[in-house]
Amino acid sequence: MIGWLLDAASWLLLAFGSLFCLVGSLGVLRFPDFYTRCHAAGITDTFGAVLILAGLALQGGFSQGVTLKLALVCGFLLLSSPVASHALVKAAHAHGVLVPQPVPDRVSEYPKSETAGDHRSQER
Amino acid sequence: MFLMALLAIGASMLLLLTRAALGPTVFDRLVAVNNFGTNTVLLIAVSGFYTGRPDWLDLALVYTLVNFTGTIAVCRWSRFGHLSFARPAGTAGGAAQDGRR
Amino acid sequence: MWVELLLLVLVVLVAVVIARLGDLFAAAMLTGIFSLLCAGLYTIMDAVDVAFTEAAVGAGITTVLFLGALGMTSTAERQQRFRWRPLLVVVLTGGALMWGTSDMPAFGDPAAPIHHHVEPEYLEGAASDIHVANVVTAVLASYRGYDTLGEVTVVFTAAVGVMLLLGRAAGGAARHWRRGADRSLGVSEGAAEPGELRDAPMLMREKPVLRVSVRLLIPFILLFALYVQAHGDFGPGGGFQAGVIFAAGLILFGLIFDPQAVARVFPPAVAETLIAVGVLLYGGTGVATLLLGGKFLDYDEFGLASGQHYGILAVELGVGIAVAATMVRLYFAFSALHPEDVVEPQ
Amino acid sequence: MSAPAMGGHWVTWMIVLVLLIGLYTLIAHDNLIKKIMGLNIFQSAVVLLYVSMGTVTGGTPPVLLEPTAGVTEPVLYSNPVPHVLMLTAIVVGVAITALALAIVVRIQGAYGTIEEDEIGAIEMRHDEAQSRA
Repeated sequence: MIGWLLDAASWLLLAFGSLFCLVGSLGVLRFPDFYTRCHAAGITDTFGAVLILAGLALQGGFSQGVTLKLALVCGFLLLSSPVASHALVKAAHAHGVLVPQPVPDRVSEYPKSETAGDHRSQER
Repeated sequence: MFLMALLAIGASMLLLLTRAALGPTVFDRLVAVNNFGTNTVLLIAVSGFYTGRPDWLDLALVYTLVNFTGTIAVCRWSRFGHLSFARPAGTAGGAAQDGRR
Repeated sequence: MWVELLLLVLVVLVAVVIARLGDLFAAAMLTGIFSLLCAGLYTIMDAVDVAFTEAAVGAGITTVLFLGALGMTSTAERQQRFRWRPLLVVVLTGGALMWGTSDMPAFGDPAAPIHHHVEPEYLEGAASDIHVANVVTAVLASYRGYDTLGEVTVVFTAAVGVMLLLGRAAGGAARHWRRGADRSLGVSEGAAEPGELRDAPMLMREKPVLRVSVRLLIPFILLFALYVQAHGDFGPGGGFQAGVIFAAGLILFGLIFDPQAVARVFPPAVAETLIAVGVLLYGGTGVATLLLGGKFLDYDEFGLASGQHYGILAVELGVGIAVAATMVRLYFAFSALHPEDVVEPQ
Repeated sequence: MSAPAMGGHWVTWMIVLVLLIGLYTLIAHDNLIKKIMGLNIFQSAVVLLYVSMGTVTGGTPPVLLEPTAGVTEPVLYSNPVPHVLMLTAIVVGVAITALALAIVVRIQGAYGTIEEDEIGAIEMRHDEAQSRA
């Protein structure tokens, strides 16, 4: 019974983790400018990774150091990916990658051309 | 189930690769590359369970660390244009060009 | 099977993108992706040790080396026009390879001849003679110890070559290196001119987030490298991987702080010495077995019970030291750090 | 249809495709650093080929399992020999990449360019000037 519950929970976590990974990547591909893409990338780094690793931990049982290593991977990911994003955004900002202004309320109001490099040429 | 997770991760890799190929700025590519690394970590972790021997998580650990190193290296490079040592603010530049010696 | 297929398609796509990108900086970043994908494939194909090495080498060290070289040359590739003669050569090669490989045993066929020549001996011997669980380590350090000695020597030679080309002997060449003024980051004309930053160029070591988190990470990376070094007998790991991971930790330190900061804890001269020490430790183990009256690199001379363990330990340590020192020295060379640039902190 | 039904060689042929892309980059591009990237792709394809030959369907990585009680059937391991060869080849490959990049850096110092045809033109002019003198 308990084994069955653990299995179901881990499948659920894995499914949601995979879903979040897909959503995050879709955001990185489809969002209109650099900073929103960073935001989407954060979904994979946090929700996607943690849910998938948690699902695996339930599968691995609590033996043989598998769970410990999964926790280590999770910890390193949670430490390193925000720091990497931080460095990345700082570097981009220093190089003049700007947020398009003004930011529309609704997606439908976004300009049709949707790359970060383009917004400045539209201003001209 | 593991297979489904693997395929989902693979599909997200494909999406990220498209972004990395399209750009337009280097930083857009770098977001995609960094996220690609996270996805690879997850792929390795899941594939260990998929093949039935989940003792290779050391690998996923290495990926996390190395991916971080790579991202930091690219950030530093985009800052200074080289990997050499930087002068304090105001005297930006590297070691190589000013003929110290 | 489907996972392999998906990853292989991705590998092909990344290769095409790398080949077509005119911006070498972006292409260098994508080589990182390429190697991560390859490492994923190696894991799926059961080659965990290979994946381990590729992960440590490919995404970290290779990217750093390419970036270092790009900083000293230029990042823009001139527009490449299409050429039909190379394409013809490639198509002919491809045809020959496809024709040739169609006679090969199918992928994953357990009856393939490759699995019936020396492999069964190795698998049995690793358990009964060498008492090492990781057969790859057993073959690498014991059965084919000669090969590995050769490989370590090749790494040593390459390090010497790079030192001669970019080191002290290169003399004044360093002064003419470009400083990456033509950085093409793809940011369309905005606030920043190429090579000029919008805000004051704040150094990475002045950013608290980076400084603190990296200080937190680096001890773990170095410790992890030692774990990988020691764990090679029981699972994926060993000298090659551990050396690269150790070097990656130091390189991360150098990226956030300066190459000089690494040079203060690990001076170039020490790195140069350690490369030789590592190779000598490997060769010396072989000489020791000779002096004990056995054959070259026959570890049974160290005692029948656990002689193989001692031998593999010594040899792997030599590999680890040589590889780590080589990688750090290469990093110094490609960040234009010369031994005389090292200054003591005031 | 399962993937192996495609003749069993599809993995090899995909790897050959990667190898060919690397080869084309290596011989068709003028930029020396791009050439080295092509060389890297080529090398990875070779490693992939070797590793794919060592794979056994239903096999497990060649790290011996503890014998479990009650199981008498031998465990099927993948072939460790290609792994050993390729493990060292990767480290040697990065050393070769470093050496090649160092040579490219010196070429940049000597000629001011890393495009092969421009270097050729400079050499040609140099030779002509020497033969005139």
